[in-house]
Amino acid sequence: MFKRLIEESTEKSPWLFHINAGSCNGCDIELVSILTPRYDAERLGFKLAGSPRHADIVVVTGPVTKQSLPRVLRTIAQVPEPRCIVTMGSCPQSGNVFRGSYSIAGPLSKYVPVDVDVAGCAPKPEAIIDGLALAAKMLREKRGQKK
Amino acid sequence: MNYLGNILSYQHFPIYAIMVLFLGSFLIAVFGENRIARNILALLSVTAALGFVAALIKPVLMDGEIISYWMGAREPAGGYAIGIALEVDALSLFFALLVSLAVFVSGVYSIQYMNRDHNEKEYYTLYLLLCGGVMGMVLSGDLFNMFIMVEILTFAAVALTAFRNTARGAVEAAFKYLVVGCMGSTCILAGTAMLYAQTHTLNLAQLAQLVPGDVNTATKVAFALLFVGFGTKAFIVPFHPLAADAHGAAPASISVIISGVLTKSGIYGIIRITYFLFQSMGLGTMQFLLVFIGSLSMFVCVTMALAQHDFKRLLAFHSISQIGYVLTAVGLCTALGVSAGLYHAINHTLFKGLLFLAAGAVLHETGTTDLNKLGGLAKKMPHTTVLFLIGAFSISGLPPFNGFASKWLIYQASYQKAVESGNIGFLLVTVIALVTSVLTLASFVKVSHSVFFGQLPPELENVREVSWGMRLAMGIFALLCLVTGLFPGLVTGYLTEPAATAVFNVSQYIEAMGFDGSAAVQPEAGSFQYVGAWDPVSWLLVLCIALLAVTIAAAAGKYGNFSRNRAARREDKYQLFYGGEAQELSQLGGDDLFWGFKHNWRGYFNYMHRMHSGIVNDYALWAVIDLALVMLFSLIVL
Amino acid sequence: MTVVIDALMYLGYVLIFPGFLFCFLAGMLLCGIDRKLVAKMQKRVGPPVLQPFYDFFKLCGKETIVPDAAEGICFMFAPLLGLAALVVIQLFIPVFGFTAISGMADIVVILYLLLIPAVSIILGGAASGSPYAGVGLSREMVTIISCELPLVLVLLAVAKTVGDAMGTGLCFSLRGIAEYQAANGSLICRISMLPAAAAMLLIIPGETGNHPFDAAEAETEICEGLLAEYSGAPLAVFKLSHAVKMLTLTSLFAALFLGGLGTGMVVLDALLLFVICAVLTALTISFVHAVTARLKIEQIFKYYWTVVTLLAAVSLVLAWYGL
Amino acid sequence: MILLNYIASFFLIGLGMYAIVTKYNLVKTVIGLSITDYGVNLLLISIGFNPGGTAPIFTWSELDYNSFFVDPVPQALTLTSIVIGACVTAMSLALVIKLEEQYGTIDTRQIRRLRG
Repeated sequence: MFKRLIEESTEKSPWLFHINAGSCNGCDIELVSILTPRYDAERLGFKLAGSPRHADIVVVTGPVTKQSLPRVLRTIAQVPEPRCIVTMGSCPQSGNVFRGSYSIAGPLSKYVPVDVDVAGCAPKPEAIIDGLALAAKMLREKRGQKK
Repeated sequence: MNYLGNILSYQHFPIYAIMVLFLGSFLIAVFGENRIARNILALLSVTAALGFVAALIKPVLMDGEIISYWMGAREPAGGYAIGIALEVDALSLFFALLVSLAVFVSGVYSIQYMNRDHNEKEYYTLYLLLCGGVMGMVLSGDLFNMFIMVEILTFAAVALTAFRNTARGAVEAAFKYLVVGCMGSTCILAGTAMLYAQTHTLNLAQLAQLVPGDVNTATKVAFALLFVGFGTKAFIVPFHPLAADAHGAAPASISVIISGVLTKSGIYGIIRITYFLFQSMGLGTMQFLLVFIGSLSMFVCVTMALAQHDFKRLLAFHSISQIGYVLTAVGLCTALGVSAGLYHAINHTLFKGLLFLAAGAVLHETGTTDLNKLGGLAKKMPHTTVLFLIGAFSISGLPPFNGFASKWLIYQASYQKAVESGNIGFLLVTVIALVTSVLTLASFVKVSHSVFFGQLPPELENVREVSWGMRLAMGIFALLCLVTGLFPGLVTGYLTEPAATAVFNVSQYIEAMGFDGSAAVQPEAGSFQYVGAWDPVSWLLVLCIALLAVTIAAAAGKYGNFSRNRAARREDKYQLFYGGEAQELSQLGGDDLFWGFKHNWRGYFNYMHRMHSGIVNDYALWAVIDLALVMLFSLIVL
Repeated sequence: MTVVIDALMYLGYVLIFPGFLFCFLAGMLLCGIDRKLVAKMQKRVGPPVLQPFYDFFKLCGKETIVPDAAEGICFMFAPLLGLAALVVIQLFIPVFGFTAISGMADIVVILYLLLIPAVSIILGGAASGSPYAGVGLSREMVTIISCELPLVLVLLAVAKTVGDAMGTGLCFSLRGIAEYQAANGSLICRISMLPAAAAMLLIIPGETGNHPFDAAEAETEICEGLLAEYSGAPLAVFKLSHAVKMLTLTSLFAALFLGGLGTGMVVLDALLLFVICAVLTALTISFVHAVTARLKIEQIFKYYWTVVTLLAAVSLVLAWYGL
Repeated sequence: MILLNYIASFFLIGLGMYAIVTKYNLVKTVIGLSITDYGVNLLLISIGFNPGGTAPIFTWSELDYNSFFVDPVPQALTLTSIVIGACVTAMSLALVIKLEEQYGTIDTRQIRRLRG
């Protein structure tokens, strides 16, 4: 029963940790907007965590510059299992307009397995919530696989 | 056979207890070149002193007998005490017990602690001289004898402060201590002389018979001189900077004696002169004097401690802060108050001894006590850490350790006093005491974070746990901290209540020496009645059940299921989170840890920092001002 | 035989009511109600009331990472100690007339027992070795110092008022306070106790470390401070402790000021206590959370040592002159 | 017992304390300590003095209530006190030498590493 409780809860309480990997701040603002009264992702249990140790879902924005790459990877490594990695906006997925720049190391999927991509520049809040809810479902599956 | 029986009669034990310490000191001075002989002699004499004092518990503390011992059997002639006397009532024995206990544990600790110093022979000579001085002072029944012992202990303490004379500030601290300490001793001698001029006796019991009936200007001045003189020995405000300097420089085993025992001898002296010689504690103004100085010491020293960044200096300020508690409680002049104060005196000896020994252990292994240079020692010195934490919790008054039991009594005593006397000032004392307690906790949180937790600086990578002898000494103190905290009834019943009863039984003290004590003025003692409830054993039982329940639940939920693979621990995953950066050494310094508090009090802290200028003239000036004020006070009210 | 029954009863107190089970359920529900209410006040839908339970169980299922720099035993053990100590405090606080083992401790003891959970979280954070925890520790300790002075004054005022009425001068005993209120009605009906009750209400969010007094756990600023390195089950225990602390402080308020409301039936009393706690939570924690921004640490200190202390001191002076 | 002695000895004690408080030279501080000691010694010795009294050398059998002699106790006390005073001076001078070695000065205003 305890196990089932945990599995149920894993889906219902995903905490986010947000990494800015050289973003233009557009996505960052959109991410915060999902917690506003209008969209209120907290009704699904979403919460912004202060430290990667508390997080379930890592949200990466920005095109992953060469400077930020080791930091991003280190921070992702510090998130305890089970965890999901969500890229938000086009930048971490493809490099967007920064693609081919000398200072870009992305896309992120070259370095770590990305679970959910939320495309857009910047994505709509509805899309973000949808993507995050998908990631929350994957969290449960990941937990199931591990056991 | 009869002769032997006479020698082994407990009547002689007080003088034996003093003698073995002095004898040990002289023997070590003569035969101390050999390391083993020296250690055996030192241990033997401290053990013997402890044994002799412990053997007196039964007759004095439990049966209520007062031992009067005339040196060379010179009994009083013609109604005047000419010979030198020892008089051991429950109060004296109470302090003697503290002395012998602290001396014993510190002696055990010294053996391995001092092994890296040179001149161990001189160390033990002075050490036993210091111990003998304190022991002699608390057992003495003669005012001049007390002065001699005070001088001996001041000398030995000064010499031992300067013992590591290459250490930073050791000689400076010793000189300051010598100057102000000798001013204090001179005050005691002058006071003694003036009392002698009035009464023509030096015997405490006879003085207690004669002085209160004949209060004139001379005796009032004598009171002020004696009070300030013993005040310097107790390091109460305004003499606290000396304690800080001396503790910072002296070896840890000596700090235990200075804070645990020497300051107590000052408190003992103050109790003797206020309650016994002048019998003035019935006066509300006299209570005000003691409580005021006590509360001031309590608060000023705890705030000074918050600003320190040297482990031992910080402990020294806390030492005086706790002495403030003792003095406040004693100054309340109720049975509960005195009993609580004496209880706190025991506890102070135990936990402060433990903390100083822990500081010494850190110094011994790392070579520094600067909070800004230490950190993360918990992984290298786990036992010392646990012992330190016990001491820290005790001094901050966290249940179930002993600091809480006595502080709890002090709050009750002061609040009861406030309600009974209708004086709202005593209420303030309760509040100050409670706030001081939480500030104490704050500063020990700082120490535990800066020294034992946090990150390990790379230069301390090779630190090891201290040797077993030092851990044993700390363990004894830690165990006693727990025992006195868990069984407060035992301590109050067998130790502090008899001593408190003796404090309020002046006529018995006078009559035990063969003088007429019928005229003695005894303040209203009240009863040992508690207004609250505290049952530490049951509490601990409930806590243990709760903890067990949590632990079982946690274990069932695979709580401790984390990677113990050392090789994997170098991975990024097990590094600290630094906002994404690689882990680097970043330890918060001890200086400004409680900035939020200090910022609001910055005026006060800056002022205090300026006042404690470190110039010996300033400290001497404080002493003179203190003397003048107390003299004025006693001329007006006594 | 009676010994066995007694032992079982005590075990029941510890494990069921007012011990673990009650603390767990009531504390978590309070936390959920708080979050829901704050959301409602901000015109949001808000998380379900059972959200804290989900959070707790999710954290239990997560991996626990002990950093290499941390002192493992202290790091793992501190949360358990803090939780156990909190539950024990809850045992001592009388539930109206129901004073299971309240005779063991008085209000001064409660004052000190409240320090133990705080110290355990501080030690746990310090043992993690994180510099964020260092900053958090400093702030947590200053918050404790801030709350201590007004709390002391409030408790002394209560002791004096009850003691006056009982003829003993002062009364520290929690059982005495509960009995007095059961006989003479709640303390809050007295004029002298009104400022004290107000001060106590202001102390509750500070002691629990809730908004706006959560400088110690500012998640956007210092990564939740002391909790920065905690993950998985220990973090769950700390979150639970936080919830239980809300329950403890609100029920302490109920015991000190609203003790006359009891019905005499334990089950009803328990429900009543929960309702009162929920109302108090809504009043002191949720409402204050919704309308204020986080204070800086020196502002917290200043606020508590001026406004709240003044309120409590007024109460003490009034109590002193027998109003 | 003459009042003048009290005045003189307290003057000496005050003088010594004045020196300790106002003089910034370590040696002068030590001298101040000594002067304070002498003041107390004077106080002690004058307490025991009886004008016209004989030396206090008796055996028990000779002692009766009519014998008029100088009080011997303060003299013993004074001797002890003088010895202690000498010790204080010796020890403090030794410390002054050490301080001079370590700090290169005997000005108290510069010997203040321990403060705050």
